[in-house]
Amino acid sequence: MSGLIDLFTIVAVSAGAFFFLAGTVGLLRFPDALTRLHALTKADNLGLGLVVLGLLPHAGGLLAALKLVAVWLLVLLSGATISQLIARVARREAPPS
Amino acid sequence: MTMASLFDLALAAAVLALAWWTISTREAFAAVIDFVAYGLLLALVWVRLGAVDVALTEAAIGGGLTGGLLIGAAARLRATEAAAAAERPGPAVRLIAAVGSALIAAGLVAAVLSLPDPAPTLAPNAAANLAATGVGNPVTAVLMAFRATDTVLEKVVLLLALIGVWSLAADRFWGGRPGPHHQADPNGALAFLARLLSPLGIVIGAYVLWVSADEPGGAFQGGTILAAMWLLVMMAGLTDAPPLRRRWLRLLLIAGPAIFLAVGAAGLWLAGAFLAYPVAWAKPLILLIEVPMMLTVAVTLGLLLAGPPRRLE
Amino acid sequence: MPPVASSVAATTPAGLLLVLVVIVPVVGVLPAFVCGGRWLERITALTIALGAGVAAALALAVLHSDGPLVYLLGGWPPPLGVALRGDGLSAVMIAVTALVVCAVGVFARADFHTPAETDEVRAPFAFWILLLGIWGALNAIFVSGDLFTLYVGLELLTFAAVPLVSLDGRADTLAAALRYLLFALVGSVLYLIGAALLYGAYGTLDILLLSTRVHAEPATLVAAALMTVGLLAKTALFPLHLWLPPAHAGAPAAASAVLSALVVKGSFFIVVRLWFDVMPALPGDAAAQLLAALGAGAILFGNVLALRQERLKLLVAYSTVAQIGYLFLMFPLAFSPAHRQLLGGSALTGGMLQAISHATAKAAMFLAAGLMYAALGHDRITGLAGVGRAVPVSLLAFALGGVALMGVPPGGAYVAKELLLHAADETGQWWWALVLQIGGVLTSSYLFLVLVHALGAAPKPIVLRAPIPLARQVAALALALCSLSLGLIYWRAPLPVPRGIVSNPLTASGLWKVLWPVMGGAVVAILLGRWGDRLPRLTSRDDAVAMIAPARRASVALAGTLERADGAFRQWPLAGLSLLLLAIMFGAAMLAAGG
Amino acid sequence: MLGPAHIFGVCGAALVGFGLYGLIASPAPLRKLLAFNLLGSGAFLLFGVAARRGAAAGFPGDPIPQALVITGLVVAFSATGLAVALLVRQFEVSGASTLRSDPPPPADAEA
Repeated sequence: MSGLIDLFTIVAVSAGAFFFLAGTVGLLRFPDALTRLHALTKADNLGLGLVVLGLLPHAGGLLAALKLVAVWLLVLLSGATISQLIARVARREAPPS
Repeated sequence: MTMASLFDLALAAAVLALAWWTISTREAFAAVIDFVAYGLLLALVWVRLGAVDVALTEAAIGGGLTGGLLIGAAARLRATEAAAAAERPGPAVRLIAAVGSALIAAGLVAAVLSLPDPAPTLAPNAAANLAATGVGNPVTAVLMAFRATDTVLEKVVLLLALIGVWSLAADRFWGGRPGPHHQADPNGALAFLARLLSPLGIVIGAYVLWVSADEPGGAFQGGTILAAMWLLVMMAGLTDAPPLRRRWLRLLLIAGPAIFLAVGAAGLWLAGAFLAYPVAWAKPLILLIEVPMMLTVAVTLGLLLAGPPRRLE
Repeated sequence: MPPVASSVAATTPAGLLLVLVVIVPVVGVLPAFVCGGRWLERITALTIALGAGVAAALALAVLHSDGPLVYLLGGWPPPLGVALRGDGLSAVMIAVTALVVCAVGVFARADFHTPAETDEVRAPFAFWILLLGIWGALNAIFVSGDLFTLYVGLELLTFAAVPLVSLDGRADTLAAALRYLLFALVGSVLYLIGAALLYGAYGTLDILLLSTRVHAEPATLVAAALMTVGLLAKTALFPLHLWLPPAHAGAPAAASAVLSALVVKGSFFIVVRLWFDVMPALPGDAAAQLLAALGAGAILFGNVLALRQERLKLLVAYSTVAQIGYLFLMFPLAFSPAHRQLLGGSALTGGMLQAISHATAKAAMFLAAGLMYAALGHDRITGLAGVGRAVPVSLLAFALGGVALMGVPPGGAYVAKELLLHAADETGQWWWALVLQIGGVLTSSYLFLVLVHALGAAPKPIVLRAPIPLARQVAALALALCSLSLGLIYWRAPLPVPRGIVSNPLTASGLWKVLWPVMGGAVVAILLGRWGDRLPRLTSRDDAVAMIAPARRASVALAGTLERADGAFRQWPLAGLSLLLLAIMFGAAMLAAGG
Repeated sequence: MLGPAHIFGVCGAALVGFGLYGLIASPAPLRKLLAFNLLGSGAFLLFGVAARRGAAAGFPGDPIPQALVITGLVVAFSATGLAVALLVRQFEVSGASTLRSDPPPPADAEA
């Protein structure tokens, strides 16, 4: 049983790490601010979600698990807001043609 | 070499790389962003050093508030960067500076590696006296009991730094409100975030203080979170910074050190020494000090970021 | 009660005074901050009176106690807790600080008051609170028995002092404040690094415990070198003085007096604690000689640059650069080759006496310079003619302050000089005696220059810019008289002055000792000073002027070289390099002594 | 045995070196302030190393130096706040941000 849980953790955290990697590559390679934001937020939200999911079985208690989920939700919330704000500034400075 | 050592080495390398970028990047704004990332990685270093209380403080201060302060400054001073580049010292000065700094760093490395083994430590001493303070977190015990003197003085340092910042105001704005008035869209994303996050942040701040008796946390870390929430609400335009002449504001700004000193003085009668607590009452008294201290820290930090008064209404 | 098991120390009777002397100014800050406005001024006045009383009580208690006073804060004995300790050095510094704060408090009431039609004004609000902050910080430094508490006190001192520099909000004073802050911050981090190493090596930061544990090993020596250099940067010892002249000259007069007289003494005091109390056997002779060599450089540069200034306040500021140099001459003189360590004998007494004499005299000079500025609307030295008639008491205060610094009996500086000369003689270090004598000549030279200008007849009658209340002039005069009478006090326990060292100034040789620096100073002033159009009138005969002209040209050229060198040292990159170099040199010197 | 105390001790010493270099080589005051913060964190890491080496009595580190670092961080933040306010004010008043030492201002009050 614990072997299966460990396998689940490894798979989920690795998948999360892959999304982080993909998001970072997108941040570096995409041409303008909006597409970079797209790459970053999508990949990070999903990546962090998978990492948190993978860690949940190891949280050692309901309260700790809830804290982990809360971390993910908070990052989702602030990430969404910040990318909105950045996108607005990006559009103001270089309006889409 | 173990996995842990490999991780530590990679972490140290990343910290040093970010530190070097912070110094060598051409643009000040980029350097500040590097510094924020550096602060967050440093928090990880503190976890690896077994100092979770410090890690919380570093993340809140080094990555958070200092970053916010410096980003604002970099944005305002952008116009001066070309002139600054012209003042760059010549290669000879830079070379000597590099050699000198490297020598001093080498001396430090030698000193650190020569520290005695086993290391001298006060941990057993602190553990033996922990019960008398009523708290379980040794760092809180040091800050609030064993070395309470430093903590009181540090709060006075914060207050004087704030007065120093205020003293830079133009005379006509004295007593007025700090910073610009943020006119934000009440239905915009930032206002949404502020409405949703600030109640949550206040709960988290109070939680960080509450658990500090036995787990990592503390009045300062909690106060930093509260300050961040206050700044967010102000930036979202949901509330304005208060005029600095307000009596309640000034009372809040001194509440922490005042109550700390009052309890300290009471210790003269109750426990036979200034800043001493009677054992039975130690924990409630420490909490009595920490709650106003958190509020004072929150308001002081928020106002330090807001800057000197610059408008009357 | 927490267990008090350690035999290190226990709270002594009257130890509570140590707490009060720190807490009273700090407690005064809090209601003053909340109430603001005119209430702030009342609360500050009350706090100053109260604090002065506590300081006097503390000085008396130390005088009448056998050993140092001790207070264990929170009842926790070191190394876990923090102890306050008050010895003779602390008591003397605390008493003089209280004296200067009182005089500045009287002086500043006219400059920093809230006008009737307003509730609260920026400058008075900041000034009074920062003054109390500086006071509390200094007292904390003077009684702290723990290296980290000293660090917090040092930072408190810096944060209270820096805003005073830029109180008028002009661009140049803001730049001066920024330079001051950044350089001081570097200094305190270097100090902090040393504290970290000492904790890592010995597991305590308590001064008394460290003194029994330290021995020469890499961590300790690196720590000592970095801490020393960091503190020197905060003390503005040449060549790390880049921030001092603009900061001290640009601040309002009352603030300049506090900054120059007291604030630089805070970090100096910690150097003394470090070298004499924490690790007297570690630095060794070479490092002590290096420290005094920097002091000699400060005396040469500071005095010559003072003589070359156009503005009176800058002259006084450069005089501080020179006087800081004097404070460091005592270190090699206190080194005993037989014991291979620093011993607190007559050299230490002389050095500390010099520190307190300078504190009172320099405060008097800055206050008097401020009054002359207020009276004339400028402080150009060549435009001072007639000021002696317009504000005679201020000029008298300035002159007596200068005379006290020169080392004229019965001034404290005179006794200090005698003690240091005696120590130089005893240890066979004639070169530091020479520096002391040259310093005396140079000090009298700029006083001579200012007095000749100020006592000259004005081309047209001076119209006072503002009435100068007598109370303000008397505050300055009182400080100058204090400095001048410090030598009369029979120094008992706090600063033991051995009998028989101080010679009777009323004999022929005693008079000669006073007279020759004055005459030498006059010659130097004639050769080096800025005279405007006044030099020809100084000597009535044309051929005399013609005779000294070549000598004057040569010496002015020499002074020009020093001025250019000073200008270079005061640029940030060179000052930074000096800092690194000094840290390395001190490290090497200590390593050589320890190895 | 290569423990975290060794690795981060060397790291802290290197940070001190970086900070000192940056303080001299960067001309802009804001960059000097950043360098000061690097320097400060290097100093704090040395305390952290002392704390880690002193792990005993069931604590992961000696709590005394850890508490000292927290106090130090607060002081360093206060310093940064004051310095930023000075920087911004200097820019507002003079339009420049520099530490160059210029000749002293004219002596006349009316100038």
